[in-house]
Parts: sequence; C-alpha cells; structure tokens
Amino acid sequence: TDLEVTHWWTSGGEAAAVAELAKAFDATGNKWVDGAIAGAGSTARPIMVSRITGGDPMGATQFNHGRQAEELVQEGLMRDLTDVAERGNWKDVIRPASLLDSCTIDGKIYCAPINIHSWQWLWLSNAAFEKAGVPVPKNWDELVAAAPALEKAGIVPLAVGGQAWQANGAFDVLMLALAGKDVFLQVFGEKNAEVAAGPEMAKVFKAADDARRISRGTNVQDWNQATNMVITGKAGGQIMGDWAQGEFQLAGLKAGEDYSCLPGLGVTEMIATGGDAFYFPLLEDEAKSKAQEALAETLVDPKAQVAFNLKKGSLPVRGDVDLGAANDCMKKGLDILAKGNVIQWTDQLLSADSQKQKEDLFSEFFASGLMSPEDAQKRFAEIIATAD
Amino acid sequence: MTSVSVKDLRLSFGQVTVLDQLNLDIQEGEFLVLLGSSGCGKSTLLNCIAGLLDITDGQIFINGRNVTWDEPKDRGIGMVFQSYALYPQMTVEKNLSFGLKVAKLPQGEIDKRVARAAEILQIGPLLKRKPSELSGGQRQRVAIGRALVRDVDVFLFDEPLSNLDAKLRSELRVEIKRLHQSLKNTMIYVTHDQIEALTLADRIAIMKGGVIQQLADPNTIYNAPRNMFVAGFIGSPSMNFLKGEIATGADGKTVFVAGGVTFSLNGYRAGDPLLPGRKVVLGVRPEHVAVDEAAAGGELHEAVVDIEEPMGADNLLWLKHAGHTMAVRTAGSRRFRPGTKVRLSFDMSLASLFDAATEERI
Amino acid sequence: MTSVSVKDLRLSFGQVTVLDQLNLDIQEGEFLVLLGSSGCGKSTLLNCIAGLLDITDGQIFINGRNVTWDEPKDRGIGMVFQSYALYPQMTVEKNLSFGLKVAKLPQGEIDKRVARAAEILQIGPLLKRKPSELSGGQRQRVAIGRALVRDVDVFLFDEPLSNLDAKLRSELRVEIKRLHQSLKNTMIYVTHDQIEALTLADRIAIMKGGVIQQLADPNTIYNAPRNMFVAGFIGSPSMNFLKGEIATGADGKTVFVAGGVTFSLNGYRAGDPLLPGRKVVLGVRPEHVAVDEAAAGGELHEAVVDIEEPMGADNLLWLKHAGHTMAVRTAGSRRFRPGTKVRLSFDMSLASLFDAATEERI
Amino acid sequence: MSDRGHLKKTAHLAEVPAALEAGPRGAKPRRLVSTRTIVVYGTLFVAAAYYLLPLYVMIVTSLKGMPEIRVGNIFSPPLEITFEPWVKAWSSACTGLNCDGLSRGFWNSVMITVPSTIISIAVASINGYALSNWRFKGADIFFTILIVGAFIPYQVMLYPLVIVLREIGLYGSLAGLVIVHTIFGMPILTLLFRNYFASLPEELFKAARVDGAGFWGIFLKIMVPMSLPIFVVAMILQVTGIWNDFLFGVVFTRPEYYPMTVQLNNIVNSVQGVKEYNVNMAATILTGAFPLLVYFVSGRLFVRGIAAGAVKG
Amino acid sequence: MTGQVTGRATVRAHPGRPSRLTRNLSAKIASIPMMLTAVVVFLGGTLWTVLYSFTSSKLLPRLKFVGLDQYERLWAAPRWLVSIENLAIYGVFSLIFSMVIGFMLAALMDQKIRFENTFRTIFLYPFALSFIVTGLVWQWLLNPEHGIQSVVRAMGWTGFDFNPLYDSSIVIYGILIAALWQGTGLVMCLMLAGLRGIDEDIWKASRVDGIPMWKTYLFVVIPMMRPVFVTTLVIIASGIVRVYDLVVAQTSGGPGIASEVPAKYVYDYMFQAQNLGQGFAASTMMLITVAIIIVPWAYLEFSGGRKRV
Ligand SMILES: Nc1ncnc2c1ncn2[C@@H]1O[C@H](COP(=O)(O)OP(=O)(O)OP(=O)(O)O)[C@@H](O)[C@H]1O
Ligand SMILES: Nc1ncnc2c1ncn2[C@@H]1O[C@H](COP(=O)(O)OP(=O)(O)OP(=O)(O)O)[C@@H](O)[C@H]1O
Ligand SMILES: [Mg+2]
Ligand SMILES: [Mg+2]
Repeated sequence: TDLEVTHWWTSGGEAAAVAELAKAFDATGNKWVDGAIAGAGSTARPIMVSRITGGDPMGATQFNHGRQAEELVQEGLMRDLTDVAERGNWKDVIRPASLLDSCTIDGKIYCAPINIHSWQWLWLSNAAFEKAGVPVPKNWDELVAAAPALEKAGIVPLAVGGQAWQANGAFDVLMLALAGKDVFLQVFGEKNAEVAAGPEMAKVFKAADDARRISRGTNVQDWNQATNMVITGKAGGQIMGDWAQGEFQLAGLKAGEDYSCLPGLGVTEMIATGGDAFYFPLLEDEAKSKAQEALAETLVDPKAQVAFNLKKGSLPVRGDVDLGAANDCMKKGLDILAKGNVIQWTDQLLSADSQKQKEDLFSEFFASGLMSPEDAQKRFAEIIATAD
Repeated sequence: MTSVSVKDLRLSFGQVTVLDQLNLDIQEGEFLVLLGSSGCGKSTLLNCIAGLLDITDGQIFINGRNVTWDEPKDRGIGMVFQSYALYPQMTVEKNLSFGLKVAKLPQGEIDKRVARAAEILQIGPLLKRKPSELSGGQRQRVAIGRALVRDVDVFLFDEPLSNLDAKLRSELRVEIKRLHQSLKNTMIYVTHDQIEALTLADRIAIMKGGVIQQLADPNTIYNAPRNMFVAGFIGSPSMNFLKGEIATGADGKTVFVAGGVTFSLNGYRAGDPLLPGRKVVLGVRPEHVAVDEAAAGGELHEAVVDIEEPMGADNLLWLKHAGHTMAVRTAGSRRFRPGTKVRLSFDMSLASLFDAATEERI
Repeated sequence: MTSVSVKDLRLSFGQVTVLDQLNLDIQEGEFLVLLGSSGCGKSTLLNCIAGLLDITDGQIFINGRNVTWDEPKDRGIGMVFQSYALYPQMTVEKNLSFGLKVAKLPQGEIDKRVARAAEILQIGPLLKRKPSELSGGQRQRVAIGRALVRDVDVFLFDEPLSNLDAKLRSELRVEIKRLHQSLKNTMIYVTHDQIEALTLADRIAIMKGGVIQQLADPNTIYNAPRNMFVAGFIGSPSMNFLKGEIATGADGKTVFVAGGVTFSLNGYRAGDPLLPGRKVVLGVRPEHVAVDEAAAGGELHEAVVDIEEPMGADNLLWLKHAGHTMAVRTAGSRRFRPGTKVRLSFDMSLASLFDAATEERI
Repeated sequence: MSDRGHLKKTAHLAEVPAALEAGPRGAKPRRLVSTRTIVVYGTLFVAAAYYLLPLYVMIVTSLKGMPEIRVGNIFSPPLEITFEPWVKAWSSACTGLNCDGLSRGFWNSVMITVPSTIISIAVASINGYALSNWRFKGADIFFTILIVGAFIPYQVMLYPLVIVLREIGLYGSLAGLVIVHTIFGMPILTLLFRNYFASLPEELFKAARVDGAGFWGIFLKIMVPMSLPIFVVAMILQVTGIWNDFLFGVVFTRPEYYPMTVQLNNIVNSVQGVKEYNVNMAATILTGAFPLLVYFVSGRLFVRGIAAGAVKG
Repeated sequence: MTGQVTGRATVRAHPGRPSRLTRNLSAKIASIPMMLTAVVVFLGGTLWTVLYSFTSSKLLPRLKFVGLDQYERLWAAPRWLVSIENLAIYGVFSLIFSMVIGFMLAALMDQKIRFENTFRTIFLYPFALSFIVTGLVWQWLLNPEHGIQSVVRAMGWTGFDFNPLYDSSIVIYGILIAALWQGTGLVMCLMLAGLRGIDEDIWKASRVDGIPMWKTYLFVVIPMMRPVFVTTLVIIASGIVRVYDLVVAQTSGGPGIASEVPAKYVYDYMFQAQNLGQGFAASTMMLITVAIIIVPWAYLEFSGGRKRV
C-alpha cells in the first residue's frame, strides 16, 4: 500500500538517512511515497498542519516530539498507536523513557520516536586551529580565548548561520553548558523568571555576548552552510546539533582527526533527548491504516534504527542496538546516554510560541551589535515570565 | 391608432429625477422628432421607450400593448445609435443577422430579410466587410439596416447623424426621409439639430429639462412657438427678442414700444387681448426683417451694420438697433460693409409676442 | 506686407508626401481659412507653419523673418486646437499665465495680459475654475485666450469649433469674427465647415489632396468656383450639376443641351469661347433656380417634387428633372407636396459652366 | 520681448525678395547625436543593464562548473561551458528521496496553471462585465470588499480558506487549488476587466439588448470578441502569478500535484554541502521559462491591454 | 427613499411588474462567485480572523477568549515594531521609487525611440519571475563573498563596501533593490499606456507656449494621468502590504530581525509558533491599517461606476 510520508529532511545526510527508512518500509511490501518539503520545520509544519486540519491528511508525518502535535491529538485527528507500542514492547526498549513520555497523552501513545537529537555539540575544525597556530580547544572558554588568533588568520572563530533557530539553539546549549542542569530546568521547566533574571543567567548572557562577538562575519543563512565553513576550515567551530555530523561524514572527514566534537561544549557533558518522531493521522482507509502500523513498527525496528541513525548522525531511540559502526563523536554521545546524563530539551519544555519568542530575541541579539547582554536578559526574563 | 403611448412617465437616477409626469402619444406611421439641447432628457426618454432603462413610474404602450416591463427585444422596436454601435468583430451581414439568429429565425427567413434590407439601403456590396472597413455614412446605413431586418413597428433613432460631417449629414437626412416615406413605420427620432427636426418631422416635441415644451408640426413650431424657449431654440440664427411694452399709439392703435422706438402691431394675431402697459417681448426672425425696403405695412427703423456673415446663399447681418443686437438675413447677393446705416422693417404678421413674465406666447 | 509666407513647402511622412510644392502668402491682418475635406492636409500645413512638424523642404517666413528652423515658441504664433488642449488640472487663470510664467515675464505684466484677455473674451468670472467646470464654449474661449495672452502676430486655429454643438458654434463664430475685427491680427483658420469658411474668411484656400485648388475671397469662391471640386464642395446642398454639351440654338444663340432639354445661356459670362459640341457641365446652385416663376431671361423647365425639406427660413425641394435629381431652395413660407409638378427657371448669370474633361471653369 | 521690435525692423529689410530666399531651408539639420539622444539612450541602456544584469549572472552561472564558481567572479563568462547543471536541475536534483529534478513538477504546474488561469479569468471577466454593464444594487459594495481584499496578505486567509475548502469537501484536490487561485486573482482582474468593459461604448451593449441578446449572449458574442487585449493582460498576470505560486500549491494539494516551484524551493533550500549555485540558477531559469515565454510572445498586446484596463477608471 | 416607496405603490396596480430580485437575474447569478468570494472569503475570513484574535488559540482555532491580551503582547514585541517600521520604510520607498523610475522609463520610452519593443521586454521580464526567484538572484548578487562587492573589490577598489543583506541598518534597502527590479517594469507599462492616452494636442499646445518638456511632464501630463496612478497605486500598494516571499527568499528576516515584515510575523506566529491568536491579532492590525486607508478611498474611487467614465 502506498503511504505518503511528509518530512523536512532534505539535506544530504538527512536524505540519505530517510532513504534507509524508505528501504526498510518498502521491504514490508508497502510503498513509501516521499513528501519532502525543504526549508526546515518552519516551512513544512504549516503545510502539514493545514493538510491534517483540512481533512486531507498524509499517511505519516514528522514532528519534533514534544508539544508540536499536542493539539492535533486532542482534536482526535491523530491515530492512537498504543496497540502497536504494546506489541513492540516500546515501553521497555525505548530509552530514555522520556522519549515515549513525550508521545504519550492521556495514557495513550500517539507517536513513534525515531531518533534522539542532541543539540549540545561544539564542532571544531582541526585544520583551522592548525592554521591559526593554536591548539584545538577543549572547552568553550578555550575557544573564546583562541578567537583573536583565528581572526588574525582570517578565520571566523564561531559560525552561526542567519536563521533564527540557530542562534536560539546556540544560546540554549550555552546555557545548559555554563549554567548547569538545575538552572536550565528552573528556567525552562518551571518558568522561573527570577532565576532567568538572576546572576547565573547573567553569566550565560555574558558568554552569549562572546559568542556573538566571535561569530561576526559568518554571512551565511543555512546551518549546513555554516557547517560547511567548519568543514572547509573557514570557521573555527560551530555550535550545532548532532545532525551536523552527517555533513562531516558526507564530506569524508574523520571525527577526531579532521574535526573534533565537544558535547556540552566540553563543560557540562549532558545531552538532551529531543528528537524526531512520526505521527500518524487518523485515516479512514483500512489498508492504509494497516500500512501505518507497519511503518510504525519499521521505525522502531532495530535494523532500521541503526541504518537510519548512522546516516543521520543522531542516536537511536533504543538501548538494545549495536552501534559498532558508530564514530568517535557518536560514541561520546552514546556514553553520555548510557550514564543517564540526559535532560529534556526546550522543544519539550516550552511551547512553540515561547520558543518563537526566544528565537526572535536571540536572532536579534546575535545580529545586532547594539543590544547589551543586560537588555537581552531582561527581555529573556519577560518571555520566561509569560511562557507556557 | 396610437402606435406609442407614454403615460405619466417618471424616471429618476437615484435622487435626480430626469423625467417627471411625461405624457406623449405618437400616431401610427408618424415621424416624431424629439428636439432639445444636451442633457434635457431626450435619450433618456428614448431609452425608456426602448426598455433600456427601468422606469421609476408610469406606463408605456406600444401598439396598444402595455410593454412597461417587457424586455427591449419584445417591444417591437428597432434602435439606431449615434455611434452606430455596430459589432466591430462581425461582418455587415452578421451585424444584420445577429438579432435574427438570437431570435432563432430559420436561416431562409434571415437571408431574405437581410437581402431586403441590403437592397433598401443599397449596402449589398458591403455585406462581407467589417465595420472598420466602412465609411461613416455606410456604417450609419448598416446601423439602420439592423433595425430594418427586425421588421419592427417602431424605429427609434438617437442622434443617428451627429457623428457625420455636414455634407453626409444632409445626404443621409434625405435618405431617412425617403425611407420613412416608403416604409411608413412609426419613427421616433432624437436630435439636437433643428434643421434635422424641421426637415424630417411630422411633429416635433421640443424638450427642456425633461418637460415637453411644445408638441406640434414644424410649421407651427417655427411660426407660432408657444413660448420664448421654443422660439429661441428653433431658427438659426435665433429669433431676435426685443423687451418692451404694449402701448396705445398716436393713432389710437395698439403698438409695441421698446427702447423708445415704437412698432406698429399691424397684422399680428394675438390670442390674448393686448392691454396697454403689459410688459411683453417681441420676437422676430432674422428673415422676417427687411433691410432698406419697406415691408408690407411696417414702418422703418434705423440700424447700423456691426458684422456681416456671408454664407453663400444668404448674407447674415448683425445690426445694432435700439440698443439691441439684431440678426437679419438677406439674400447672399446683397453685401453690406460694417458701419453702414440701414433701415429695417418688420413683418409683424410673422412675428411673435410673449408675456415678459411667463414667457408664454400671447 | 505679407505676414506669413510659405515657399515651396514639401512635407512627407516617411514615403508618403502629404504636401508638395505648396506656396501661400498671407497678408498682414488677413483672415485666411484653409478649407477642405478630412485628410487633405490642412492640419499638416498649419502644423508646419507653427513649427510643430519638421518640414521636408521649403521655407516659411513669418513677418518677413525666416523661421523655418525656429522653435514654435519663437515664431510669434499662437495656436488654438480642436480639442481645446487645456491643461486640465490648472485653473483658467493658470492656463492663461503658465506660458508667460515659463517665459519669466514679470508678474505685473502677466496679470495685465491675463486681465486683458479675460476682458476681451469675457471670461473674467471663470478665472478661478478648472476646465472641467466649464462648458464647451467657455473652454474654447479659454483656449483662444491662451493664444491671446502671448501677444502674438499670427493666430492659428485648427478646427476650433468642431467639437461644439451647432448653436454654440454659430455664436462663437461671430465672436471670433469680432475678435479679428478688433485685434486685426493675422489669422489662419482650418475648418471643414464651409459656413465657417464663408462667414469668417477674408480669403479661403480650398485644399484637396495637399494642393490648394483655389485661393480667393468667399464671394469669388462661391460664385465663380475655379473647378468642379470647389463648386461642389462649397454650398449646401451642393451645386446641381447637369452634364451636357454646347450647341447652337434655334435662334442661333449658343445654348446648353442636357438630356434633350435646351437651356439658354443668356447672361452667362464665359472666359473661354463656347464652341458648339464641347462637352460641358452646367452647375447651378439651388437658390439660383426659381420654382413656378419665370426668372429673368430664363425659360421654363418641368420637374416633379420628390422630397420636401422645410428648414424654417427656407424650404428645400428635391426635384426630378430631366433625369437628374436637383435641389432647389425656396422661401420657407412656400410649401409643396411630394409629387407636385412645378416649373423651373435657371438664373444663368449666376451659374457656372465647366469643361467635362478638365473640370475647370469655362 | 524687447527683441521683438528689432525683429520687426529687420522684417522691413527682408521685403526684398532676394533676401527672403536666403536663410534656412528645408528640414532642420539634426546633429547625428544630439544631447537629447545621448541622454535618452544613455539612460535606457544603463537601465537595461540593471535589468539584464541578474539574468546575465543567472545564465552565466548556470553554465559554469562548481570549481569555477568558487574561484571566479560572478560576471566573468564561463571558461568552460557545461550543461551539467541544467541537466541536473531538470532531471536529477534531489528532493528528499525523489531525484528527478524539476521535471516532476513541470506537468503539475501546467495542470494547475491552465485550468486556474482559464477559470479565474472567466470568473473575473464575468464579474467585470456584470459590474460595468449590469450594475445592480449592492454590486459596488461587493466590489469594494474585493478591492480591499487585494490588500490582505495571503497568509492571513490561509486558515479560513482551509476551513472553507474542507467544508465544501474540495480540500486537497486540484479543484480546490483552482478555486483558491480564482479567489486571489479576482480583485485585480475584476478591476481591470471592469475598467475595460466600461471603456467600451455603452451603445454597443444597448444595441445588442435591442437585438434580443441576453446577459450571456452579449458577453460571449459581443464583449469577449472585442476584448482580446485585456484578456491577454489577464492571462499574463495569472500565468505569472499561478506558475510562480508556492504557498497555495503546497498547502492546498498533495505531493502528486506539487507544482514546479516546490521542487525549485527544495532544490535551492536543501543545501547538500555547498550551495550548488549553478544548479540553482539553472533551476531558477527553467522555472521562470514558461512565464517568460508567455511574455515574449504577447508583450505587445500586454501594453495595449494595460492601456485599456488601467487608463480609464 | 419616500419617492421610491410611493413609486412602488402606484406601480403595483400595473400588471407584470417583476419583483426586484428577479430583475437583472442573470447578472446576479453570474455574480454569485464574486459575492461569495467577497462575503465568505474576504469579509467572512476577516471577521473570523478578528474574532479569533481575541482568543488564546494555539495550533487550532479555539474560542477561548482572552480579551486584548494578544494585542498587548503584539505591541510589546520588538519584532512587531521592527516589522511595522520596515514596512513603512519599504512601502514609502518602493511606492516612490517604482512610480518615479517607472514613470521616467515610460517617459523615455515615449520619445519615439528605436527598439522600443526590445527595451520594453527587458524592463518587463523580471515581472514574470517569482519573488522566490528574484530573492534568490539578488541574494546571490548582493552576497559579499561572490557578488558585486567582491567583484568590485577584485577590480582594485578594495575599500568598496556594498553588503546590504548582512548589515542590519540597510538590509531593507537591499530588499528594495530586488523588489524594484522585479516590479518597475509593470509600472513602466502602466505609465506608458497612460502617456499614450494623452491628447497629442496637449503636447503641441505646450510647445507653442514654449514650456520645456520636463515642466510639461511635471505640471501638465502627470496630473492628467490620475487614473493610471490610481491603478498603479492599487497594484503596488497591495503588493507592499503583502510582501513576504521576497524577504523570506532573500534574508529570512535577517540579519537578526532587521528585515522582518508584518506578513511574515503573521505567518511565523500562526504556524511556527503555533499561536494562532497572536498571528490573528497581527493580521487584524494589518487589516485595520489597510481598512482605514483603503476603504473610504476605494469606495469613493470605485462606487461611481459608469458615471465617471
Ligand atoms: N446613468 C445616469 N445616472 C445619472 N444621471 C444620468 C444618467 N444618464 C443620464 N443622466 C442625466 O440625465 C439627464 C438627461 O440625460 P440624457 O442623456 O437623456 O440627455 P440628452 O437629452 O440625450 O442629451 P444629449 O443631447 O447630450 O444626448 C442629464 O442631465 C444627465 O446628466
Ligand atoms: N504622423 C503621420 N504619419 C503619417 N501620415 C500622417 C501623419 N499625420 C497625418 N498623416 C496623413 O496626412 C494626411 C493629411 O492629414 P491632416 O491631419 O493634415 O488632414 P486634415 O486635413 O487636417 O484632416 P482632418 O479634417 O481630418 O483634420 C492624411 O492623409 C493623414 O493620413
Ligand atoms: Mg442623448
Ligand atoms: Mg486636422
């Protein structure tokens, strides 16, 4: 049965990963009809939501798990996957459990998690530091310290792409790394505006100010163009999620040799368990519903998990798979995961609305030389105060 | 039998009432001309009769049938427009047959009618051409043909000749007259050209501000205008008006005095008694003033030639007389230089007297 | 002294030569009318004189100065256009003063000139209005005013009245004539309306196909047209033409024979000798035919009334006579029913004879 | 003004015929290049350069290989012409899993553009006709709403439209998309048609009514045949607008109907490593080719139609 | 109104008066799509939007009213203020420049030039391209690393600085350049059509009056072209209010929020932030602004119908 699957994985590494899923799904005797929409979730999500609310839903669709599909579920537009989950024993195999929690609403499971995305990485170009004549930094502070040397060599120390979500994500990573887990959860989990306005956070904003300073001259829009700057040694480093890894691989670079990665910016080694999940709109067609089940099963299937995540550079959602082929950086991630150093990410903690407000703030902050860290913190605190 | 009859017609555009309480009866076979200056409501009236405007109140009968709410095509009328309104993308033949095709007439009948119209109007050789390939006069003929083929009882013309040059206009005028003489349909013809009105009409309805001022045959309109508007409107140049009053002359006869000059009223047939002291206006047409000759029974008045307008057949003089400017028509062969003093005499039997207040003919 | 002089003018638009070898001298203070049917090159000639068209060859002098290459504004001319060409968003006052302001005249002088033009044309009360708030006649006056304020030697008019209705046209005609009498400027006036030409002109140049057919005063043009084109063009309705030939009559006198009917030529003053057998065309104007009366020296011809066109002052008859249709003008008071038999007599002293081949007057 | 008197004096001298004949004769000599010509053509050429520059860069870039782009300057002509990017853009650029380039969307775009253009023009022309010739009470109010509607951002109307289409059951179908294009094309097109029909002589309309033609008869047999220029204008505007549309094409249809612009968006936005500028440019030109073709074919009528639809009003 | 009432009363006695509704029936039936569009989509959609702007709707519209909260938040949002400011700058400049450039090009084209068709095609062709394409091309041309700046620098002027897309203070002008490139051709066409409609005699009259050409344009011709300017204004202005694609394609609102526009704010908040209420509040503000300016004008301009023609 043909099943239309919409997603926004269109970059090189992502597309290769999707191909693995499609292969696995086609192997069940169904057919994966690809509905890729480029331009990141912000372009694709309205289209998906319109399709679902408009009464012409696709067979399955990607969302970041978390709160993006909450209302669609509440409206009864999404299919309950509890049966499939029980059959596949998802409760036991999926690690960390918070992943499945994010799919669970009123005790029913509505989505199939596909990977764990962690944002908390600093990617560094070994070649760039070599050229500038400084050692490859081991943590954030070293990078800031190395910045003048890099700049002298005509290298942008930190690449931050122009799209708003990149600045926003970079800040969140800085915050977790420099202020620690507790502050992070107090601010984003409990929406504690006092903490947000407090001295701990001021430190983070100070660091963000540094980041802003050393990212001047990036002049690219897309995240992978920024990554490409790191790959080609035009930039020293980039704060970006594990998906950047796919680009390094595709460019034939080797982790540890050509590039380095510092989870948690080398300060707080902790990764967030955000990620992607597939949701399945409620369909009338029996055959398609069957196909949906098959797809849900395929997604969590160990083989597909391995194949997909290796290509994508993200981590699998189950602890029981063998990732021997994983590279240096991925292994670091798996280690951290194994140690249980996980945390819920902003996608799960904050509504899309609050996230967007944050994006506006940080993209403005990173682009504008005029906004002082103090002003930014004040506005940040205001957002937290009204966040949900 | 009346052919077209308009009863208590009122027509308003929003707040503005253009026609009000208008009544008009037109006899079968009559050629009625609606004459009036621009904006007086002639076209509006015609459009009401044609059904192209929804009337506000009143009734319209054509051939005794109440057509007030009928569609234009069901009224048995044909209409000819000022701008010809030919369908530019159709040949002459198609233009003529369009209405018949719409009415689903059999092709044989259509051909017959088109052929007949083409013969009457002598446009046979043009049938395959498009309107853009015709001269103005030919276009106008085709426009008439379009009304002709529809075999209607009543023809409506809305200034059909005013887009043509003078020469063509006078030629087509004769043709329309000839057409009417041979077809004997009822025709209602709107114009603001008084020559057309006078030459074509059986009766003329002179309109002003949506009101019919006088409805009569051309001769009556010209020689016995009912009021000063009609008198001034008809005739070119206009009738000369002299403001004055009735008095009793030296010989006891009733006379007219204006600007200190006395005019005998010999020969004038008044409807009202001419009481001395009554303020009146004397109207006399330029051709009823004789220059340098004594006309029957008139006395002589001195005047000075101001401007001379030789017009070939006639010579028009503009004179200064008793403080007025006065137009006089003389034969084209007689010439006067500006400044010449001349003597005038008025033909009172063809003059008109109007009450100065009501402007009605006395 | 010549005011405007055109020498050997040629003007081509690309391949098409519209004017060729045209010569024209206009005296100072003269009112010259260029008359001709549409497309004959009148406007083209006027535009050449104004400098609005670049001539192909020849010379143009204004007041003795060779202005062939001068800009329009430097030629000392003012021009009035058919469509008025007023600047629509400016008040009348601004319309009048705009050109002067651009020429940087002192404000006092501008005011004086505008005031004078306003007075001459009686548009004082309109000065603050926009053109859209004026009637056609008022607009035309403003257009004349715009030429007037520029204090020019030569006025050029391109059909200034043809957008106006008949009544207004005849009024403004008189005004232009009066203006000329008081200003005494040279005026060149283009029209295709022969009445305007006849009434206004000191001299008329009749054009056809870019060639001046006859240049003479109105009287000569009307009564002694140089060829059949001029004869037929002037006069409404047109001159009646009868094709026939010269013969020797029973009494030995030279006569004209057409369709078996013999016309005496008593009173006709021929320039050429009238040799018997010469094919000629007799032209006689409608007003030079008398109906039912014996005109001086003419014999009587029978005819039948076909159509009657009463025109108020006159009554126009269309008669069938000797196989031709013939127009005859009678007094408005005389009426004839169609079909009536009448007797005609021709006033040969006012008739014209043309050579049938060359169409030139004999 | 003072030199006028002086001129009159010389006029007297000029009475002598010989003197009259002297002086300029014939056409005013024109310098081959006058200042005016230089200014006019100079400005036009500079402006033309500004308009052509992007096209030039697009074409040149699309013919270069990636290495050359990286080193070279965007204005330099290609050292080595390659049609690789064009082939790739047309038939092998990837979007997600589908690596068949723009070709996939081309026929979809045609399938969307043709009916949408025809129907939106049909509806708008009928509106314009009804508004100018058959005015009924209240028609102006609807028209005013429509004109104001032209100022509403499409994005605002997205949600209500989704709901409307869902309610009438056309969501996700081609018909639904056609309706959406008809709706958003309506304001400006109706304005143009209304102005155009209002500029046609009213007497023509009256004549046809006397001839017995009704609302549709007059429209189809009299008005439409006279209105070629304005139909061309409408067609150009709609073909351009609809062909270039991305948002509606993707929101209101399914992937099997996705227009070419979706592929274009995917190609240019799904960066795989470095941006393949040459492929992007080729894809861009390919996507724009159809409306451009329509322009080149009917440009002359465009100006004429615009004249009739915009000048009166 | 009373006149109408008595009118109907007298006529009632006459036979066959059709009811008001069925008169012009075909026209009314044919106008149904227009009426539906106007009422259901434009008016209904607007009212619906306004209604939901008072709710706290998130991903899906829900009638949970929160009063003016969304508006308070909107006007406190720096991004919204920047958007408004950008729209104002962009709007004013793009109106002025497209009118001025369009008119000047048209005036030049009207000088009886050779190759008129070629020039016209050159000026008009960008209009055939979508904003996405336009944005892309100009992003490429204005890119400091590859585009005009680097080329000029490579030619020797190393100090040459032209980097509008990555400079917050002038980024909106970078967008303007692209917008003008795309849109002035159409304006030129409209203006040219208008110029061709001007009576030849006006030009002749001004030449005889000795008025220089530029003054004739400025004081005579331009004021005469009012209807063309009106149509042009409608077309340009409606495009300005809706500007979205171009910004997304060229800068995605960046750098930072320096080139954000209201339409993008609406879209982003409705769909990315999944806060429909906020998006609706923003669109309501846009609609109100448009309405205040447009409605009275549109009614005056377009309700006259045939009378004005
Ligand atoms: N559609 C309309 N709306 C409002 N007023 C109108 C309309 N049509 C005509 N009028 C007005 O009605 C009056 C009569 O107009 P109508 O066209 O009947 O005049 P007319 O006598 O035919 O003039 P003309 O000789 O110029 O054709 C005029 O004052 C005109 O302004
Ligand atoms: N710009 C032009 N290009 C080519 N031919 C032209 C041009 N202007 C006029 N003509 C031709 O020159 C001839 C004379 O035109 P002109 O305008 O002088 O006629 P006219 O006597 O003024 O006619 P009307 O009474 O119609 O104004 C016509 O045959 C016309 O077709
Ligand atoms: Mg009328
Ligand atoms: Mg002319």
